[in-house]
Formats: sequence, C-alpha cells, structure tokens
Amino acid sequence: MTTKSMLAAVDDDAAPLTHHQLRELYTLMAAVRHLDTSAVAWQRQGIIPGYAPELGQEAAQVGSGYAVDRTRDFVFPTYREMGVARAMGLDMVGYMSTHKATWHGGMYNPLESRFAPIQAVVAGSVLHAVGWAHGQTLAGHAAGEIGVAMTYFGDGASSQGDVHEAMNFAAVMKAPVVFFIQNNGWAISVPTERQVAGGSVAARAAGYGIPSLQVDGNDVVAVFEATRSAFAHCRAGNGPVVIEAMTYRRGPHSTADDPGRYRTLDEERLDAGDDPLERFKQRLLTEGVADEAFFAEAQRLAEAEEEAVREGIAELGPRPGAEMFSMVFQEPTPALQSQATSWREESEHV
Amino acid sequence: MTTKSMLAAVDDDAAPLTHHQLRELYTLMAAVRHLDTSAVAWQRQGIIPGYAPELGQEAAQVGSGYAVDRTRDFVFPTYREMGVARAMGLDMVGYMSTHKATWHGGMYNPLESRFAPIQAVVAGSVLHAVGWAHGQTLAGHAAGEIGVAMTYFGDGASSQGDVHEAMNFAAVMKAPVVFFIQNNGWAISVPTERQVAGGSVAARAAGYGIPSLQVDGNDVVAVFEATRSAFAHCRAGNGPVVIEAMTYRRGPHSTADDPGRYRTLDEERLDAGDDPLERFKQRLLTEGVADEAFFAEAQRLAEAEEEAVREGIAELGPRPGAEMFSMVFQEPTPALQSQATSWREESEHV
Amino acid sequence: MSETITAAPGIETAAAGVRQMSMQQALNRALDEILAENPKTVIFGEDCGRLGGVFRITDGLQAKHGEDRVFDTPLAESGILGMSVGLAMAGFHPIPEVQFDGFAYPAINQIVCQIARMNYRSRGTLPMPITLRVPSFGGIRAPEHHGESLESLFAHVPGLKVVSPSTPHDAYHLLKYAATRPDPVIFMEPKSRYWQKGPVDLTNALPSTTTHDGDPSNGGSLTGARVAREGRHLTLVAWGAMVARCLQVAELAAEDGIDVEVLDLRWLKPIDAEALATSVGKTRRAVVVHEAPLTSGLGAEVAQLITQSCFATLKAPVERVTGFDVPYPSGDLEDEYIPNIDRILFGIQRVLEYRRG
Amino acid sequence: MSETITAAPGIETAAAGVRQMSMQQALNRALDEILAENPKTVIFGEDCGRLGGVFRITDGLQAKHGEDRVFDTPLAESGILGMSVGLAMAGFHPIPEVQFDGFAYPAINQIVCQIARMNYRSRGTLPMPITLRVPSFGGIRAPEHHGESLESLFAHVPGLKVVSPSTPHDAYHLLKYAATRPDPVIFMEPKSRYWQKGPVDLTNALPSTTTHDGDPSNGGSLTGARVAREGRHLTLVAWGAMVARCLQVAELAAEDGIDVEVLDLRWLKPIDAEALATSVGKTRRAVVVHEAPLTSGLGAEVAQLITQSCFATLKAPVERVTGFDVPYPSGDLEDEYIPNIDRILFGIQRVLEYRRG
Ligand SMILES: Cc1ncc(C[n+]2csc(CCOP(=O)(O)OP(=O)(O)O)c2C)c(N)n1
Ligand SMILES: Cc1ncc(C[n+]2csc(CCOP(=O)(O)OP(=O)(O)O)c2C)c(N)n1
Ligand SMILES: [Mg+2]
Ligand SMILES: [Mg+2]
Repeated sequence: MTTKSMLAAVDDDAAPLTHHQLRELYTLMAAVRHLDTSAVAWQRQGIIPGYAPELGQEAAQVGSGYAVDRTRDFVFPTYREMGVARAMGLDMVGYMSTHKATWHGGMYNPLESRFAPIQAVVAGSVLHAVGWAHGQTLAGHAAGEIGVAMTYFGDGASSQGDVHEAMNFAAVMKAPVVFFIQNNGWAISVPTERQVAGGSVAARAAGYGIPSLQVDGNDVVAVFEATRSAFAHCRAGNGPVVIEAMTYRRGPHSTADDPGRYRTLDEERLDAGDDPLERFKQRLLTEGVADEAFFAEAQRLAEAEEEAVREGIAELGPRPGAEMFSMVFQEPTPALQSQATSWREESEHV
Repeated sequence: MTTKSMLAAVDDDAAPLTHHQLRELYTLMAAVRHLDTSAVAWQRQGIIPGYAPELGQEAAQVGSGYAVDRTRDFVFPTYREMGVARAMGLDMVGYMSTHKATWHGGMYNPLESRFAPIQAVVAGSVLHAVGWAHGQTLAGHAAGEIGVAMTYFGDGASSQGDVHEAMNFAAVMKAPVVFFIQNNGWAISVPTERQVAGGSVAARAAGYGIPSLQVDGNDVVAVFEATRSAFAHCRAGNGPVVIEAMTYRRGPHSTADDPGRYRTLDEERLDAGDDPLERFKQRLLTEGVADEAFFAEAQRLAEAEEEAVREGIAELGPRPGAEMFSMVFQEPTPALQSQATSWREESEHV
Repeated sequence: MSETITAAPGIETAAAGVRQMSMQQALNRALDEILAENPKTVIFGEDCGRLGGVFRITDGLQAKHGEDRVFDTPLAESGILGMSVGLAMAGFHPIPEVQFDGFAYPAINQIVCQIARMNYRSRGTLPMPITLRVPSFGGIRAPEHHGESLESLFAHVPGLKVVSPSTPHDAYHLLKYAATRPDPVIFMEPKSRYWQKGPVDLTNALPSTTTHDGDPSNGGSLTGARVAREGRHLTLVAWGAMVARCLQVAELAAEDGIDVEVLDLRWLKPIDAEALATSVGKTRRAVVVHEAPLTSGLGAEVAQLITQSCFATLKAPVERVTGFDVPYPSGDLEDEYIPNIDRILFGIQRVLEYRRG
Repeated sequence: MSETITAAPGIETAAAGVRQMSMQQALNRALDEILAENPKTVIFGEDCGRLGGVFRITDGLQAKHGEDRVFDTPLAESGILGMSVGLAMAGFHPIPEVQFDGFAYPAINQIVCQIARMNYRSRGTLPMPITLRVPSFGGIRAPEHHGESLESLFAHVPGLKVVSPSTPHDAYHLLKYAATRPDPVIFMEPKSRYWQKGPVDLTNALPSTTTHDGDPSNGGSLTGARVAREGRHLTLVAWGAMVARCLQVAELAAEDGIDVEVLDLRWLKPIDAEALATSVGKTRRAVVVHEAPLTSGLGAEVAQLITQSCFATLKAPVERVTGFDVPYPSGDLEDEYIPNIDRILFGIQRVLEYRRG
C-alpha cells in the first residue's frame, strides 16, 4: 500500500528494524493498548470525566512516534495521540491530566517533550507545524540536519480550511513538515466517504506538488518506515510530505459518544480489519522475533505502568485557582492582578 | 491547452459558435476594454475614487459570462469581474457605482441580474456558490435542468481555506458549481509561483475527484467552450467542475497600486502574451467573420456606451444617509431606529 | 421589541398545553415543527443528521424529514456558514449548527462579513433568514474551547440579532420565533441547561400564570426581556445559564430580607433597554452577571444602558459579576471561573453597601 | 501599567532628537530598528516584502534585511497567524501583518484560540511574542471591509494586549515597545493618520515639554494612557484617529469657554483605569468617542470603568459618540458614519446640560 516513489530523498538504505526494535515497538503498543482501554474504564469509574480512546490506532501512532528524533524534531498532536505521546516517552500522568480536567493542554512540558500541548481545535495545530518547520529553515541548519515538524490530524480535520492553507504554505516555502493523517474512517458519526471528497487525503498532496504516502496504518512497521522516509526527505531540505495512515477508530469517538447510533457492530467488525496489536504479535511469533514469555512480560509491564499512571492521576489535585491568572501572560497586567485579588478574597476568603 | 477528458457530460455536440455569436463576443470584449480603460481615466480625473482594472482578462471574463443561462444560473463575482457583468447584461451604472463609493455591493439588483453583489473579501463568495448550487439540487430540478452556480476567484484567492472547504463540500454533495479561476499571474505584488504551490489551481481539483479544465484564458472562444462544457456537466447532475483560465493582469492591481515596485515593463511585455482583444480581432479578420467596418462600429458602440455609463455615474449622488439604517435588517429594531433618529437630528438637523 | 409584560401576580392556574420538558426536548420539538411548517427550512452541521447532534438537539429529525432537510456536512465551520449564505440566497431558511461555541471562531469571517451584511450589501434583495444554533457557555467540564461565551462579539456585529433562552419554554418559543424571522439570528443555547426540565406551554408563548424558575408563566413578550422574579431592592440582570443561578441567589438573599428582581435579558441584540430602565428604575440598584470575561463583555453594555437611563436615581454604580479575563479553564477550575453564588452575593453586597464619597 | 504622567506645563523646549515624520515613516523606522536589534524578529504577510506593504509600512525592509527576515506569504490570513504561532514556538518574534482590519476575521480562530492561549495552555513554556499589525479604522473611502474597528473584539479576548497609537511619536515608541514584549500584542494602526506628519523624539519615549496634538511632549508612560490635552470641564476619551478629531473639538469648545481634556487611551487592553479615574475625577464629565459600532463597543467598557470609579462625583452619565450599529458604509456615507465634530459637540452638550430627574 505504501508508495514511496514520489519521495526525493527516500531513506531506503536505512537499516531494517532490529529484533530489539521490533520488540520495543510491540512493548510500546501493548502499553498504549492497555493504558487506553484502562482510561475508558477510569472514566466509567469516575476517575476521569472523559476520554477519547485511540483503540485500533496503536500501530499508526506508535509507528510514527517512534520515528521522531527528539533531539531536533517536534510533534503537533490533536487530542487523540496518546500513543504518539507514549512512544515519544512523555510523562503519561502529565499527558493524561488533560482528561482528568486538570489543565487543558496537559501538565507535561511541551518544550522538553518535543510534543506540543494537546489541541482540542480540530486542525488547529497544522499551521503551527508549518511555522515551526519554517523556523528550522530560517535557523539555517544544514540540509540533513534540519529539525522536522510532524502534525497529526484526522480525516475529519482534513476538511478544515487551515489544512489547505498549511499544505500550500509548506509547499511554497519548502518547509520540513510531515502531515500525518490518521484516516480512521470516522469523524464522530460522519464516515470518510461523506467527509473526504475524492476518497483520500493523500491524493490531495499532488495538487500542491507534495509527495505523499498512503500507508496501511494498522501495520506498525510500514508506518514506521513511511515516517522514517518522510523525515529523511524533509531533513534533507526537500520540503513537506503527506502521510495518510489508513486505520480504524474501533472505539467510540469519546466516552460521551454512542456509536450504536451511526454504525452497527457488524459494520464495525467488517470495516475494522485486523487488530493491529494482534496482527503484529502474530508476525513477531511467525518470524521468531518474540515468544509468549515476551508477550506476557509486555502485558505485565503495561499493567504496572497503567497502575502507576492511574495512581499519579488520582493524586493529581486540582491546580490552584491562582494559576488561572498567573498563566495568562508572561508579563501580568495590573487589571488582571486586581481580578486575581478579588477572586482570592471572594472565593478563597483570604 | 483545454483538456476536457475528465468531464462526464461534455457538451461536445454543442454547435460551434455562429459568426453572429463570434461578433457578439468581440463587441462585448471591445465594450469591456473601453469601459475598463476609461474607468482608470475616470479615477485619474476624480470621477471615481478607485478602480480595479481587468485589462487583459477580457477573454476570460466575456467568454465565461457569455455561457451563463440567465434564466437559471447564478454568478458569484469577486471585485474584478466587470467583464462578466457586462457580458451578462448588467446595468453598468449600477455595477460601476461600487467604484464611485456609492454602495459597497453595487446598485444593481443581484436577483434580477443573476449576479451576486460585488465581493471585496477574496474567496468570500466561493462557499456561497456551493450553498446556492446545493439549493438547486435540493429544489429537485431534473438532471439537465439544474441551475448552475459559477464562482469567480483569483490565483491569490485560491490560497484561502474557504476555497478548499468549498471544493470539498461541492464534491461531497455533488453540487452544480463551476469554480472559475482567473489565474492572472499576480495577487497584488505576489506572483503565482510564490502563491500557488504545485503551479496550478486546476491540478488541485483531482484531489477532490473534481474534473478540471485548464484553458487559455486569452482565447475567448476556448474559454466560452470550456465554460459551456462545464455547465453541461453540472447541469446534468454530475457535480462540480474547476476551470482555470490562464491569463495576465496587464494593469496595476488597482488604481492605488504601483506595479513598478514588483515587476518591470519588460517582464510585463514578456509574460502578458498576446492581447486577447487584438488576437481575437486578427482571428475574426483571418476567418472572414468580420471586417474593419465592424471593428470600427464596435469601437463606436463602446465609446457611446462608456459615455452613457460615465454620465450615469456622474449623476449618481450619494445615497441618503438614512439607508445606512434602513438596509441593515428586513425587520428593523427599535434600538437601531433610535440611532437613525439621533443621526437625523444631529447630522441632518431635522 | 422593547415592551416587557410583567406577570399578573396571584393567578396560579396550570395552562392546558403545559408539559414538563427538558430544554433539549423543547428545542428538538421546535425544530421538528419548524421543518414541518416551512418546507424551505434546512438543518445541517457536523453530526446533526444520523447522530442527531452531540447534544441530540436534532435527534430523529433526519429520519423523519429526510436527508435533504437534515444533513451532515464535512467538518468545516466556515464551510457550513458560507454554505448557509448561498442557501439563503437561493430562498432557503437554513438552521445551521456549530457543534460548540468555540468552533464558531473558524466561521467568524462568514458570519461577520457575509451573513450579517448580505442584506445590507444587496440593499435588501438578499435577506439572510439564517438561525445559527450555538451550544454555548460553560459548566459541563468539557475540553478546551467547549465553554465559550461569544455574546459580546456577536452583539457588536451590525446586522446580527442574538438571543439566548434560559428555560425550556423560552427555548421552544424563541427558537420558533427566530427561525421564522427574515434576519439572521444567533441562537445561543446554554448547554449546561439542556437536561433540566421545566414547564413548556406549547400553545401559548406568553402564559399568564405566575410561579418561579423555568416557568412559562413569568411572561414577557417574545422579543424583549423577561422578569424571571420580581423584587424591590436590586435587579440582577442575566441570560442563559446564569438566570437559574441568579434565581438561587435571589432566594438566598430573600432570607436576609433582600428582595431581588431577576431580569432574564433573553435578547442580547437588540437589548431590551426599556426593560432595564423599568426594572432598575424601580429597584435603583443593579448587578449584571455573565460567564464571559469581564473586559468588553456584554455586561459593560448592559451597565452603561442602565446608567444612561437611571443615572439620577441609581444608588450605586452597576456592578458586574462575570468570568475573569482569563481563558476558560479546565474542568477542575471551572467553578472558580464561572460566577458562583458567593461572588454574586458579594456583588449584591457591594451595591447595597455603596456610599457616595 | 496604569500611571499617567501629565506633562509639566510651561516648559517648551524642542528636544534634541526630535524630527518631523509621518506615522508611516515612524512605523517603518521602528520596524527597521527592531529587525536590526533582534535577529529573531521576522516580518511577513501579504505584499509585505517586495512591495513594502500596501501602505508602505515595511518599505525597503526586505531589501535591507533579506528575504528570510521580511517575506511575502500566500494570501491566507489564518495561514499567516497560524504560522506565527509555530514560529513563536520555535523561538522567533513574529511581526505579522494583516493587510486590512476586515481581513483579520479569517484569522480569528488562530488569534483567539491559539495566539491568545498558547502561553496559558502550555503553562508559560510557550510564550507568544507576536505583534500583529492591523491597519485599522475607517476614513479613507476604501472598499468594503477596509474600514473596520475590531478593538472591542480583541479587548474581550483573554491573553491579548491591544494598543493603538494616535501620533507618529507614539507609533514609533509603542511599536518598539510592543515588539519586544513576550506577550501577544494587537497593534492597531489608524490608517487615516499614516500620512500626517508630527514630531517624533527618537531618543526619548517620554519627553517632558508640552504642546498639543502630535507632539511627543504631552507624555505619559508608554504602558498607560496619555493626556493629549489638559482641560477642566469635561474629558473626551478616544484612541486612534479619533484623538485628532477630539483635539479639534476641544479647540472649538474652548471658543465657547468649555475647557475639554482629551485622553488618548492608547492601550485598549489593559485599559488604564487609573488615568480615566484621575481625569474624570477632575472634570466630573466624560464623553467616549470611537468609530466602532455602539453596541458592545469598547466605549461601554470605558464608560463603565469611569462610572465605577467616579460615580459619586460624576455630574452626568458618560456619553458615547460612536459609529452606528450598521455595517461600515461605502465612501459616500463614511462621513455620516464616523463620529464627526458636530456629533461630538452634541455629546458634550448633552453631558453639560444633563440635569438629574
Ligand atoms: C474546529 C473544530 N470543529 C469541531 C470540533 C468538534 N469535534 C471534535 S472531534 C471531531 C471529529 C474529528 O474527526 P477526525 O478529524 O477524523 O479525528 P478523529 O476524532 O477521528 O480522531 C469534531 C467534529 C472541533 N474539536 N474543532
Ligand atoms: C481575505 C482577504 N484578504 C486580503 C485581501 C486584500 N486583497 C485584495 S485583492 C488581493 C489580491 C488578490 O489576488 P487574486 O486572488 O489573484 O485576484 P486578482 O486581484 O489577481 O484579480 C488582496 C491580497 C482581501 N480583499 N481579502
Ligand atoms: Mg477520524
Ligand atoms: Mg490574480
């Protein structure tokens, strides 16, 4: 499914993934799967008020996130990229805190994590990636050394005008950006065929002269390799790349959603295709890369991790109300400071 | 240059233009040319405060406007479509009144003219065309009878997010819209190559599954035929078409612009190509469709028309200030009525 | 537009057509009837069709009225509103939805430059009978951009009318009223009130019985403000979800002998200046309450209208109890942001204790 | 932010570094210096590069500082502002331009939801040192959407600061100040004043001599309002192009023995409430003047701030003389729309003649 033909600087010499790396990818996917399904349970248990599961998108997210060079690249997520965050080694309590309703953008440090704040505006950060990437060009890094921006968005988001402006800007400026679309078949209740005219987001890239890769988003290795190629292309100074990872949103849009209203269980079964985790497991078994003991250990690690994150989340108290005021500006204004004072007097009674 | 291959219902049986029609096209172009160059002179003479000349775009505008069926189609201009307006038979004093600063949208009746109010927001009306066109579908006209919307915008406007949203909506809904791009090489001072990534707006259509025609915008007959084909395609219920007419903005962006700051006269001469009017004249002469007497008469008519429009414009007084208030709503509000009263007392001293 | 009918006190009979309904049900029913009554009405937006909207306001309408009348669009707000303009030009009466308040921003260009101005630009030949439904305001611990209050922005735009119901009864009648107007109306639905039930008199927009919150009875004309509670000492002015909170505050204040009038503004453009003058002319004190940030919020306009008409008799400057000049915070801090009972009571106290000089 | 230094009266020496410049020249010079002083500064927008902007504010800057520092973008305002966010995240100090006020609307989503909130969302780790230049307000008989006043909208947005200079001197210093701040500033340039010349003291933002309009001398700190003219009987509050008009009005009023103070607000967010209190505390009467439509305009906020602080001594409710609640009209009607001298004088008269009861 992957078509690399259009990439100017395909990283084809890149070594195939080692067994160690393959196992690492699986371990990450297992951790993500377990944390994700657990988060849905947390919501049912009242630990968090809401969550947007990425069930079924583990391969797309882990495979792409794994290709990021955290010394120089930068990732711009939307709201469903927990798997990318985990693959990039984020503090997952900090990440999950946004679903605890602690802080909108999450409590991790985006600069240190190379992972921008969680973004609730669909397509909101696509242009940021272009600006950041153009900044790398302006900074004058040598070709081959340039930091690359990767922006994640969905099939639904692809309808937003900002995506068009971003692709056009990026192509005109030859900005090192990877547009990573997770086409998971749905935007809440609207299926891709009523959303994406022409049927493919990747197909649009040609109109801007941008090379594109449509990739099996449920194949973690294919996703990784496509992303690695795209990064190599960008890093060498050849401008942007579009990747469309074809996958499926197996869960509800969010814990508030009821997919039964717009698709049947039968349709889900038919459309979802193979479970990316199970499929990768079979491959690793078949190729002798891992054995049952490894998978059991991966599961154990995932469970331990989930427990730690859950505890961390439970311990997260609400942020002090004063932060409402202190986080607005770098240089606070007297007017806002006096609002903070009234708030303290009236709400904290001090 | 025209490629019709992708059109589902090409109106190829349509009769070739009669000599009468060819002469009519020339008469229109001559009228437009003369009115346009005169309007620039009016501005210099202080008759109007500003104007956006369409010099060089007569073929693109007259050829496309001539294809409109005014019993059922509707045109959505931006601000430079004087030639389309004239080809569609608008009241040109009403049209030109916008440049007199009489009324923003122009003083003609858009419903009767089938020509939406002049639009100063670049790409502002592209989505309106899609909505109007979808309305024709909803109205349930039989295929072959559907009214078609044609929206005019420029190479610069093509960068706006709204254009992407419009093309995607139109394709998803199979709306009968013709997206008519006049690629005149410039958006004020920015040349197409720094504006349109990939080099062609028409090329983008494929990404939405929309057929497109790139056409020599300086060949009035080619433009007419492309537009007629596109209308036939839309009218038959096959959804939208993109036409990109390649032309050249021979004049300044507007009477306030100074092209010398961003292009040389040599560049202008080289890039502009043949004058569409002169070229058409030579063709008509060569093919024996018209003789010098005809051209002289066309010029005479154009001059008479310009004089009438100029007189009409000169007679246009400012609109009564009360219209500021009375035109806002269909159902005026008491608050606004009381503002109108204060205005009358304080400014008209009544 | 500006008359305010205060309910005749003492009459307490239940009107015939009165039912208990949530605001969600009332809005859904109103849309159903609008579709049935006007074949030119079309409803669309993100997830409005099959799903019935994330708040189920359009629930069942596609199944009943067909996919031509009620449909999903691609995910693009500017597209939705721009398309509405074209549909209106073609003679339709669009009722588009933006899924949440914060997602009106991508459509502001179409709303401000097109919807609000097309009638004017076209000299009245192209009216824009568009009712834009915007689930609005905070209070539901939602993600970022899902708890915004845009009334000040909308009210400032010439060519728009803006309304926000606070009860199921008003939701039903105001939506039916708005959707039959020839001018564009921004219809701001207080999403935190979607599920509270209240009496809806389907047959009578202006019933004459009188009780309290959520009751149709405490009438007022559909085009003006509504006295939600009568009082003598001070007027609380509010709209949307803040009306219910102000009614609670009024009950608490009553325990201390303070008789608070609550004016539900309803129309945020045009504002019912006469109702403000009448109420504060009587009480001589006012506090305006809203969720939006303080600075340049609609509270400033309301306060200034009151000051303008009641300057000679006002006992204290009008107070504003509002959201702060900070981005709407995450769920954990929501209750710190939205005006709460304490902060409104403090505002009342400041007005009551005000001494000149 | 709020101190206002009123010029010491009587001292009338020309400062050394003072030159006559138009606001266009002052802004151009400020940008030139900012580019030279901070290598992280980048300037971009539609036609900003080769053309130097349709108002020539960036004239010559690309030739001098290179295409990496000053460049043209494709024609897409959301793109320009969204790109600014990313550049700021990468450590740059963007100074984007939108070509005209009315074309800020397509970028509102990026301005409100991104630029204004990124510092907050990221808990201070991703500051947005973006100065957005917006040629603003009317008065030049331009096409539709080229004469808008967006200050009320911007001032309402938490996370933004908003400033508008009225003189070449202030234009120069306020732009240099804004562009070195770590927070986003909306810089509203009164386009009808671009070509008027006035003295600019390049070396001293706060000179101490005193004369009238356009003079650097009638100082004030850069972060607060500025007393453009001292007076005893009534305060006119204005910003942008309305300051010059109010100074004219003051001269006319002086002929009738009315001594009008003119306060140039300059910062529209945060508003210098102390300067308002000081001025109106003295004059006890105020009229606020702006081009934007009345309803929910910034005048309501200003009036309410004055009323709040000066209630006890105010002789009359604050008057507002503003644009009407109508779309900004075409050139022929422009003078009917923008507050003119007559309308401001009527406003003054209403305040002076106000009698309680
Ligand atoms: C600008 C904007 N409009 C609407 C929404 C509400 N909304 C949240 S998610 C969503 C669907 C997104 O679909 P897609 O882009 O395919 O991402 P997915 O949810 O499938 O990951 C919608 C409509 C939003 N967040 N932002
Ligand atoms: C949304 C918007 N942004 C900016 C402008 C200012 N502006 C007017 S015309 C123009 C260039 C348009 O170029 P193009 O679309 O190619 O049309 P042309 O002028 O060549 O006919 C610009 C930037 C505008 N009118 N609308
Ligand atoms: Mg999706
Ligand atoms: Mg052009």
